[in-house]
Amino acid sequence: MNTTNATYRFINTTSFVMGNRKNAGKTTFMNWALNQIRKVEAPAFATIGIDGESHDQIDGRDKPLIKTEPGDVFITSYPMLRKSSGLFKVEKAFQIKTPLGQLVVAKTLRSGTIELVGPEYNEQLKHLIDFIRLELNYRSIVIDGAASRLTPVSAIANSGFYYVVNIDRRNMKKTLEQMQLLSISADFELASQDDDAFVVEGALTPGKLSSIPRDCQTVVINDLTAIFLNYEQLQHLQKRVTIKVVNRPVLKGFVAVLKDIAQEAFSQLYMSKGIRTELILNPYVHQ
Amino acid sequence: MDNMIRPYGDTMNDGAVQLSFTLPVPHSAKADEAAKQYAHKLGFEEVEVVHSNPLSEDFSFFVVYGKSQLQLDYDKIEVEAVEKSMDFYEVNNFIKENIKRKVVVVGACTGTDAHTVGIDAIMNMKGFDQHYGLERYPMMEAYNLGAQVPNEELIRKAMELNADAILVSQVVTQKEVHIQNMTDLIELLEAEGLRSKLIVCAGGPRISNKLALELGYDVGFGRGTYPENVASFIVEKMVERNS
Amino acid sequence: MDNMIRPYGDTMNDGAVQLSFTLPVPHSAKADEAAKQYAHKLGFEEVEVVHSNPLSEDFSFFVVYGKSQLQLDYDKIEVEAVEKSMDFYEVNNFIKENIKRKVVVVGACTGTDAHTVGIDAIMNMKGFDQHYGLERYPMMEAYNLGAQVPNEELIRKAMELNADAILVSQVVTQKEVHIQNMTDLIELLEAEGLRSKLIVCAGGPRISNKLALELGYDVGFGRGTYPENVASFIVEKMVERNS
Amino acid sequence: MTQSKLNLDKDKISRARELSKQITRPVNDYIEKHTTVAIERATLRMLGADGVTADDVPVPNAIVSALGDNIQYGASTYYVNALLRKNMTVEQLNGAIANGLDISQLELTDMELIRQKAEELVAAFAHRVKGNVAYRTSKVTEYKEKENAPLLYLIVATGNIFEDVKQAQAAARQGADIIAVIRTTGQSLLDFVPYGATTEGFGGTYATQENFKIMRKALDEVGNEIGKYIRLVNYCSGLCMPEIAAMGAIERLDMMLNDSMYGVLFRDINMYRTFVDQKFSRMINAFAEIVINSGEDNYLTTSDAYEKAYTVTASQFINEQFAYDSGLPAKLMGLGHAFEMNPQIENGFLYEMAQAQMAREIFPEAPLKYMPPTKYMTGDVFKGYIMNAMFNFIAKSTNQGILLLGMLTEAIHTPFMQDRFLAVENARYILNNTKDFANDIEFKKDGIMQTRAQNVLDETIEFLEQINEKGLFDSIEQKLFAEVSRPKHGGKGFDGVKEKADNYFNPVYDYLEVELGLKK
Amino acid sequence: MTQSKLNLDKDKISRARELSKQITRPVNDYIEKHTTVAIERATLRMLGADGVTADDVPVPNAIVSALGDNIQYGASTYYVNALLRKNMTVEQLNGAIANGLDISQLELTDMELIRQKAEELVAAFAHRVKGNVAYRTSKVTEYKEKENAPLLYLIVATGNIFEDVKQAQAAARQGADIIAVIRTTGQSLLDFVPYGATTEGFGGTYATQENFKIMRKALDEVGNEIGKYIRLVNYCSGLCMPEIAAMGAIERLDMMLNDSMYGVLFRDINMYRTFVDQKFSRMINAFAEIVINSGEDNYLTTSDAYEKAYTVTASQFINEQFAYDSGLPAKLMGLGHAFEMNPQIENGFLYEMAQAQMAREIFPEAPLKYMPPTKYMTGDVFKGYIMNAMFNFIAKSTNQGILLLGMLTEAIHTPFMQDRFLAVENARYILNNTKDFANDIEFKKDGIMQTRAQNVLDETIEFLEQINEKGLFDSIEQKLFAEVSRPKHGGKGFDGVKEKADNYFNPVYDYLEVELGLKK
Ligand code: B12
Ligand code: B12
Ligand SMILES: Cc1ncc(COP(=O)(O)O)c(C=O)c1O
Ligand SMILES: Cc1ncc(COP(=O)(O)O)c(C=O)c1O
Repeated sequence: MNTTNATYRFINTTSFVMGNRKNAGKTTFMNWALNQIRKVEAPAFATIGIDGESHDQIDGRDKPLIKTEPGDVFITSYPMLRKSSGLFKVEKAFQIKTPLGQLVVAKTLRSGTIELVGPEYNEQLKHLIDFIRLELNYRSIVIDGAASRLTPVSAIANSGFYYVVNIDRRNMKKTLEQMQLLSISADFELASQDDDAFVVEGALTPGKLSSIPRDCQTVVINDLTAIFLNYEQLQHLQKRVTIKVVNRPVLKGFVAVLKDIAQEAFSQLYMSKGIRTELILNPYVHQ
Repeated sequence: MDNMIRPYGDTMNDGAVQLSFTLPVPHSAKADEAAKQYAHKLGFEEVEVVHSNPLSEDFSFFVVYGKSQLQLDYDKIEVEAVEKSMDFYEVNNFIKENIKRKVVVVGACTGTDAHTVGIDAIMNMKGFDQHYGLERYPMMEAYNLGAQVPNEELIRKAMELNADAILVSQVVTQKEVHIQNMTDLIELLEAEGLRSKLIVCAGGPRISNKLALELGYDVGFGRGTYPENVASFIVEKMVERNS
Repeated sequence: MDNMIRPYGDTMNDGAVQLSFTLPVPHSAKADEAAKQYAHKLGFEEVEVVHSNPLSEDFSFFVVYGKSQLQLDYDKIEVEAVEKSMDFYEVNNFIKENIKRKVVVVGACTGTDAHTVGIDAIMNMKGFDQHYGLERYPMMEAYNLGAQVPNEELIRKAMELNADAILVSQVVTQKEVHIQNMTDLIELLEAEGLRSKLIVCAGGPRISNKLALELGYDVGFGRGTYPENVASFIVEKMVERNS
Repeated sequence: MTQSKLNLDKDKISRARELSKQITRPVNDYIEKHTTVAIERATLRMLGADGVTADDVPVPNAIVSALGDNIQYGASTYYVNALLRKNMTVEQLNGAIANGLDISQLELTDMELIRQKAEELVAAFAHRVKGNVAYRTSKVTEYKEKENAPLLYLIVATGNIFEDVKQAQAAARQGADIIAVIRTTGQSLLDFVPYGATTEGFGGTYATQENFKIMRKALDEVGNEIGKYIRLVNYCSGLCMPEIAAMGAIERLDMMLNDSMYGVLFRDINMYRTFVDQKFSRMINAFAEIVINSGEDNYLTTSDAYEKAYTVTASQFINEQFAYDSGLPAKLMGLGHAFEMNPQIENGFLYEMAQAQMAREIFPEAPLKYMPPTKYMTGDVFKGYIMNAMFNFIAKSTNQGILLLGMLTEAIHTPFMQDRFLAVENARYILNNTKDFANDIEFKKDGIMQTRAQNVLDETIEFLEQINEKGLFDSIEQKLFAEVSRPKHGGKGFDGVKEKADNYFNPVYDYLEVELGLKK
Repeated sequence: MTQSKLNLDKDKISRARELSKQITRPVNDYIEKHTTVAIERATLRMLGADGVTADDVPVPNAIVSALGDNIQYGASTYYVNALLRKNMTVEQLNGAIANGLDISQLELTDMELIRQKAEELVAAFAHRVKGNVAYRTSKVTEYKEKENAPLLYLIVATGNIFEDVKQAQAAARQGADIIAVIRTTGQSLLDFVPYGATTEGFGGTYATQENFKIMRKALDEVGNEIGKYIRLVNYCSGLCMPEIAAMGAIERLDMMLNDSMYGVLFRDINMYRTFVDQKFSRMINAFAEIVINSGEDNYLTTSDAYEKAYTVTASQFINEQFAYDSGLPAKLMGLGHAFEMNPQIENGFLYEMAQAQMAREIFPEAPLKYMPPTKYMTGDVFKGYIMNAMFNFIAKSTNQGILLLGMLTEAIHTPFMQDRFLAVENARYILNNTKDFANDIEFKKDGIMQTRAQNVLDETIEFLEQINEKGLFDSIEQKLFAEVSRPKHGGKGFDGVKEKADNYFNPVYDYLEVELGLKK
C-alpha cells in the first residue's frame, strides 16, 4: 500500500474498524487511519464500545490511547471530556445517558488523550453520525468497533469497513474461514425485484434455515451483517440457493496482525484460499 | 498533593508482596535462580524464593517474597460511583407511578452455560441473601428460562412475552466464550431490529459494567448483585428512554 | 538460540501468577481498583482482584491473579556450579594425607542471636539428617561455643585454641543485624591482624555465598547445608592457602 | 470398615431400601418396554460400528437416522443383516455406510442367521472387555500398596487432548490415583458422539473414542513408570449415556460419572429418555467393571447442604436401587455426596462428618465418592485451602473411597497446574497425618453427630415415602429434587425414545442380561 | 471440662506430682536463703523507685550498685531510710538519686520507723495492683461472650512501640484476644530494665514501663471500642524477672511468659539466679492475678517432639509445683506445650491430640498455652497454613485455654500484617466449625491415642524419678533437659545472687507471703 493510496482511502467516507475479537488491534488501526486523514483534513471519529483507556478494564491489557488534535470531532460522554487533558467544545449534548455519562459530540480545541464511549445501540449511532455529517459537515469519519461486532456497519448508509484480525498459529484455520465467510458475503449481489426470492427478515441464523422453502432459488437478506452462519453452513446453503442482499456495505480490506507467522507464508496461504479482498499487513507496524 | 502508596508488609512502604507461580523448567538450582530473576524483572527487590517444588519433569512451582519499589498515586484512582438502588417497595411504587403497567423481564443463562444459581438469585421468588427475586415483585412479570438457552430462543421468548428487558447470565468465561456469546446476542438483536426496543442486561461473577457496555449492553452486574439493583436500573432506564 | 520462558498457569506462556499483598488504604471499591492498578504497574494483564479484606481501618489485604507478559531467557540464567563435597571419610583421609594434623575449628552463633540448632547441626556429634557433625570427625577438633557469643569472645577462644577456621551462624536477619554482626567480626579480625591466618565461614538460612564473600568471609552456606560441605571447603582451602 | 459410630436404626435403613424398590419398580416397567436412539447406537458400536461420513456424522448415527421408526425392531438386526447380505467385514461395512450406503433398505435375511452372526460379534466385544477387566485387575493388584486411601481424583480440562495428556501425566506423578477428563461444556446435549482426537473445547475436552484411547495409553505409560495403576474417568451422562459406556468398556476406562437422574435435573434431558438410557449404560458399566459415580453433590450446588441433606441420602438410595436393577454390584457404586455446608455454620464440621459417616454406614461396600467444597469457596485462596483440608480430614476419618480433590482456586478459574499440586499436597499431608483417626474415636451416644445423622435418616424416609406416593416421574415434575421442575414430556431427547416391537432384537442386551445375572 | 478421654491412671498422676514436690523441695530451700540484685531492684520499684540517672542507669540499679554486698540486709531498708532521713516524697528521692545521691551512705534510723513507712508504701502498691485486678475482672466479665475459646494470642514485634500500637490495634480488630509484645533480641541478658518509650529493637521491642503503659492504653482503647477486654502480654524472663513482674503488676499486664527453667536452658542464665528470681516474680504475678505462660514449647525446638514428649510433661509438673510454691493458683498457670511433630509422621495428628488432651486432663484447671508449629514450617506457605489449621483443630478439640496463633510465614520472616489476619481467619473458621467436637467424641479404649498418652505418662514418671535422684541442679548440668548442659556456677548473673542476712528486710515479700497464704 503506497502512502497516498493509504491517505485517500479514508477521505470522504465513513470507515468502520471491525475485528475478530477483543484486542485485535482495532484502535491502533483507527489511530493510524486518523493520522492519514489529518494529512488532508480534520477527521471525525467514534466507537461502538469503549476505547482509549490506558488499561482494558476487563483484562487489563495495555490498550492504545487515542490522541485527539485541534479540529477533530468525536463522540464520547461528558465525564470523559472532564478526565482528558485536552480542551473541547461541546457541539451538542444528546439525551442518551449511558452508565458512563451523557453522550456528546465534541470538537477538540487543545490536543489531549481522550477516552471514547459509544452509543447504546445502532440507531443512536446513526443519529449521532448523521449529526456529524449533516450538521457539522465532517465527511471523513472513522468508527472503532467492539469485540467481534459487525451490525453497526448496517446503520450507516454507504459506509465501508476494515476487518482487523489477530492471527497466530492456534487460531489461523478458524480465522481464515471467518475471512472467507466475510469475503464471500461482501460479494453478494444486490437484490433486484426478483419475485420468487425468499426474503429472510432480520438475522439469517441456523434456526431459520429450515424455514427456507425447498424449491426456493434465491434468498434475500438485508446485508452481510445478517449472516449468523459459520463458513461451513454458508457453503452448504450456497449449494442450494443464491443469496442476495438489499444493502452492500463495502469490505475495504482485511488488516492482519500476525503473531508467530511469517508475512510471506501467510500471504501465500491467503492467496491459496482464493480470497479476493485486499490484505493489509500490520500497516502501523511495518510502515 | 500526591498520595503515593506501596504494599505494606510490616513497615510503611516496604513494598512487600507474596507471589506464587510455575515455570516450565525442571526443578533445580537454576530454576530457583530463574524464579528469582523473574521476580526481579517484575520490579521486585530483596527477592527470596522461599519454596520450590517439582510439579513434573518439566515444571516447577515457586513461592516467592519480594519488595516492590513501585508506587501508585492513590488519589489518581477512579472508580465508578456506586449508584444507590431503590429497594423492593420503591421499585414497585416507581413502576406504579411512572410506568403504570407491569414490567416484563425475561432472563436466562445462555449458550451452553448451565449455571443457574446466579440468574435464579436475581429472578426466583426466593431471591438471594434475604433479598426477594424479581418474580416476587408485584409490578413485574419475570420469566426465568433457566440455563443453556440459545440466544435465538431467548429472543423468541422475549418477543412472545412482549418483554421490556432481557437478562443474560454468563458464568463460564474460559477462552472468552462469554464474550462471543454476549456479542452474538446483541448482534442478533440488532439484526432483527429489536435492540432499541429492549433494555438488555448482563450479569455474572466476571462481568463488569464496562465489559457489558463495550459489548453493547445497557448495563452489566458482577459478583454480589442483588435483585433490586437490576430492577432499579431497568425501570429507571425505561422511564428515561420514554422521555 | 533463545529459550524464553514465562510463568505457566494452565497454558504454555500464559504468564499466570498469584499475588497477595496489603495496601495502606481503607477497604473499599477504590482500594480494590488500586490493587488492580498496582498489579498493572508490575506488568500484569488480565488482572483479577479475586479477594479483598479489611485488616484495620487503614489497611486492606488482597489476593490477586494476573498474567505477566514479561519473559526471561532461561539460557542466560547462571548459577554457581554446586561443587561436589567430599564425604565424612574422604575429608578425614584428605586431612591425613595433605595436612597431617588435626584441623581445629571453632564455631558459634554470634551477637544476640540465640538460634543454636543450625550451628549444632553442623558441629555436634549427632549432626543433621543422618550426616555426622564435625565433632565426630576423627581428624578434626571442633569447639561449639553455643549461642549469643560476642565476636570478641569468639576471637579470643579461636586464638586460645589455635583455630584453623571460624564458623559463624546468623539466623536472625531483622533490620539487617546479621550484616552488622558479620561485618564487625571481619573488621575485628583485620584490626587484630588475624584475618589472613584463619578460614572464616558464615552460615544461616538467609546467608548466601555471595553475601558472605561480599562481607569478607571465605565462604557462606545457606539452608540445608550438611557438615561435610563445610568440612570439605575448610580443608581444601587450607591446602590451597599453604601451597 | 469400622463398627457403627452413629448407632443408626437398622430397620429404618431397611425401610428406606424397601421404599426405593417400590419407587424404581414402575420406572423399570417403562424401561423394559422401550429403547432409544442412543441404546441402538451403543449396541451398534459394541457390534463394531464406527467411523464418520463425509459430513462428520458418526456411522452409528447414520444407521439409526436411516432406520427411523424401525429401531423398534432393534438396529442390530439391520446392521448384522447388511454384513451378511454384503458379505463384508465390519470394517468394510462401516466404510460403505460412511460413504453413503443405506442399510435400512436391504432386504432382511433369515433371522436365525442374523442371530448367529450377532452372537459372534458380541463374543468379540465380550472378549475385549473381559481382557480389559483382567488387565485392570492384575495391575491394581500388583500396585495395590502404592495407592492412596481414599483414592485421589484429579480433573484435567484443557479442551485439547494432547495438553490434557501433559497435565494428566504431571498430576499422576504428583500423586493422583484417578484422572478425570472433563467434557466440554455442552457435549451432554449432543445427540451423537464426536469422532477422532480433538483439540478444542470449552471448560473440557470432547469425549471421543480416540481421546479415550490416547489418554488411556498415556496413563498406562506414566502408571507403569511410577508403579501405579492410574484410573481414567469420563462422563457417562447426557444424551449418549449408553454410547459413552460402550466406548469406555472398549477402551478400558475405569470409572464413569453416571447418575440415574442427573441428566433430567441438571441438563434438562427428558426423564423417560434418561431412565431408559441409564439402565443400559449401567449394564455395560457393570460388565466392564467400571465404577460409576453418581451425582448427588449436584443437589447441593442449588440446595442448602444443611437443610436438604436428606435429598442426597434419598438419591443415594434410589441410585443404588437402579444400579442393582442394572446388575451393578455395590462394590462398583461410587455413590456421591459433598462437603458443601456454609463454612460459617457453628459445628459445621460435625454435621459434615455425620453426613459422610452416615453414607459410609448405610452403604458399607460402596466406594463412596466424596466431593469437595465449591459453593462457598471464594477468592480467598488461603481460606479455601483450609476448607479443603477439613474436607480431606473428614474423607479420611469416614473412610471414603474416592476423594475428588478440592482446588484452592475453585471460585476463580479452572485449575492451574500448581493448584493441582497443592491439592495433592494437602490431601497427602492430611491422609497420612490422620491415618487411623477413624478407628481411634467413637461418637458420643446421642451427641450432635449421632442426632444429626438420625434426623437426616428420618427425613430421608419421609421424603422417600412422599416420592413413592407420587411416583418418581411426578415427583420430578413437582420439583421434589434439587428445587427444579422438569415436565414429563419436556426436555431434550424425548423424540429419541421408542417403544420396542414384540420382536425387538438386541444381542448385546440379551448377552448382558445373562452375564449380569439379571436373567437366568 | 469433659470427662476423661484418655483413661489415665490417677495414681500415676499423683505419683508424678509427688515426685515434683520432692524435686523442688531442695531448690526451695536454696531460694528461701537468697536474694538477688533483681529481687532487690523489683522491691524498690514496688516501693516507688523509678527514673534514670544522667548515664541512663535506672534508679533501682543505681541504688543496688551503691549498696553492693549490703543488699543482704534488703535494699528496702536503705531506700525507706533515705525517705525518712531526707524527709522527701518518693518522687523527690528518686530525683535526688538520679542526680547522684548515694543512699547507701546515710545512717540508718530506727528500724521500727522504717518498717512503718515501708508498710505505707507497700499499701500504696497493693492498692494500685488490687485496683488493676478489680478493673480487669469487671471488664473480662462484662465482655465475656465476645471472647474466643481458646483465647487467640497474637504477637507484635516491630521494635518501635508506636508501630507496635498500630499493629496491635489492627490485630485486636481482626479478632485477637491477647497481644504479646515480643522483647528485642538480647534484652533478657541485660541486668537492668531500660527506661522510657523506645523505637528501636531487633526482632522485638524493649520491655519498659513506659512501653507497657503506652500499649496498655492502646489496647484498652480498642477494646472498649469493639467491646472486648484485650489482654496484654510481656516476657517475665531473663535477668530481670522480678522487675518485669513488678512493672507488669503496676501497669496491668495480664499475662507473662514466665518459666522456672527457661532462662537457664535457653538463655544460659545461671541456674541459682533463675530459681531465686522466678519465685519472687511468680509471687508478684500471683498477687496481680497475671496468668503465667511456661516455656515447654522451647524444648521441642531442639528436641524431637515425638521422642521427647515426656520432657514437656515433666517440665509442666515441675513448673506447676514451683508455681504452687510461689502461691500461684492453678487458674493462673498457662502451662506450655506445642504442636511440633514432624508433619511426615504417620498418625502425627493422633499423637499431637493425645499429648494435648493429656495436658488438659492432668492439669484440668490450668488455662493451657498451646504453641503452633514452627520447627517444621517451611517456605511453602500453603502447606504451613493447613498445618496451622490442624493445630487450631486440636487446640479446640482438647479445650486449650490460650492459642498462640501460627503464622503461615513462620519459616520466612517476622509476621506481616496480612499474615496475622490470615492466622486469625484460620483460627476463627476452625474454632467455630468444630466448636463442640471435643464433647462429641470419645477415644477408643486402648487405641493409638490412649496408648500414646499412657506411654508418655510412664516415661514422664521415669524421667522425674531420675531427676529426683540426681537433684534438679545436677540434672540440668547433666543435660537432662533440652539436650543442653548448663554448669551450676556458669551462665550469666550468678554474681547477682546473695545470701540473705538474718535481719534481711523485704516488706513487699513479707506482705505477699501473707496475701498469698504462703505464711499465716
Ligand atoms: C455451582 C457450580 C456448578 C454447578 C451449577 C449448578 C447450577 N444449577 O447452577 C454444576 C455442578 C452443574 C457446574 C458445572 C460446571 N461448572 Co461450575 N461452578 C459452580 C460453582 C461452584 C458455584 C457457582 C454459583 O452457583 N455461584 C453462586 C451465585 C449466586 O453466584 P453468581 O453466579 O456469581 O451470581 C451472582 C452474580 O454474578 C450476579 N449474576 C449472575 N448472573 C446474573 C445475571 C444478571 C442479569 C444479573 C443482573 C446478575 C447476575 O448475581 C448473582 C447474585 O449476586 C462455581 C465455583 C464458585 N465457587 O464460584 C463453579 C464454576 C463457575 N464452574 C466452572 C466450570 C468450568 C464448570 C464446568 C464447565 C465443569 C467444571 N469444571 O466443573 C461445568 C459445566 C457447566 C456448564 N455447561 O456450564 C468454573 C468456571 C470457570 C470459568 N471462569 O470459566 C467455576 C468457576 C469452577 C472452577 N474453578 O472451575 N458448576
Ligand atoms: C527454633 C527457633 C527458635 C528457638 C531457638 C532454639 C535454639 N536453641 O536454637 C527459640 C524459641 C529460642 C527462638 C527464639 C527467637 N526466634 Co526463632 N525460630 C526458630 C525456628 C522455628 C526454627 C529455626 C531452626 O532451628 N531451624 C533448623 C536449622 C537446622 O536450620 P538453620 O538454622 O537454617 O541451619 C541450617 C543452615 O542455615 C546452615 N547453617 C546455619 N548456621 C550455620 C553456620 C555455619 C558456619 C554453616 C556452615 C552453616 C550454617 O546449616 C544448618 C543445617 O542445614 C525459626 C522458624 C523456622 N521454621 O525456620 C524461627 C526464627 C528463625 N526465629 C525468629 C525470631 C525473630 C526469634 C525471636 C527474636 C523472637 C521470635 N519472633 O520468636 C527469638 C529470639 C531469639 C534470639 N535472641 O535470637 C525468626 C527470624 C526472623 C528473621 N529472619 O529475622 C524466625 C524465622 C521465625 C519468624 N518467622 O519470626 N527461635
Ligand atoms: C453425575 C454427573 N454426570 C455428569 C456430569 C457432567 O456433566 P455433563 O453431562 O454436562 O457433561 C456431572 C458433573 O458434575 C455429574 O455430576
Ligand atoms: C517461657 C519463655 N520466656 C521467655 C521467652 C522470651 O525470651 P527472652 O527471654 O529471650 O526474651 C520465651 C520465648 O519464647 C519463653 O518461651
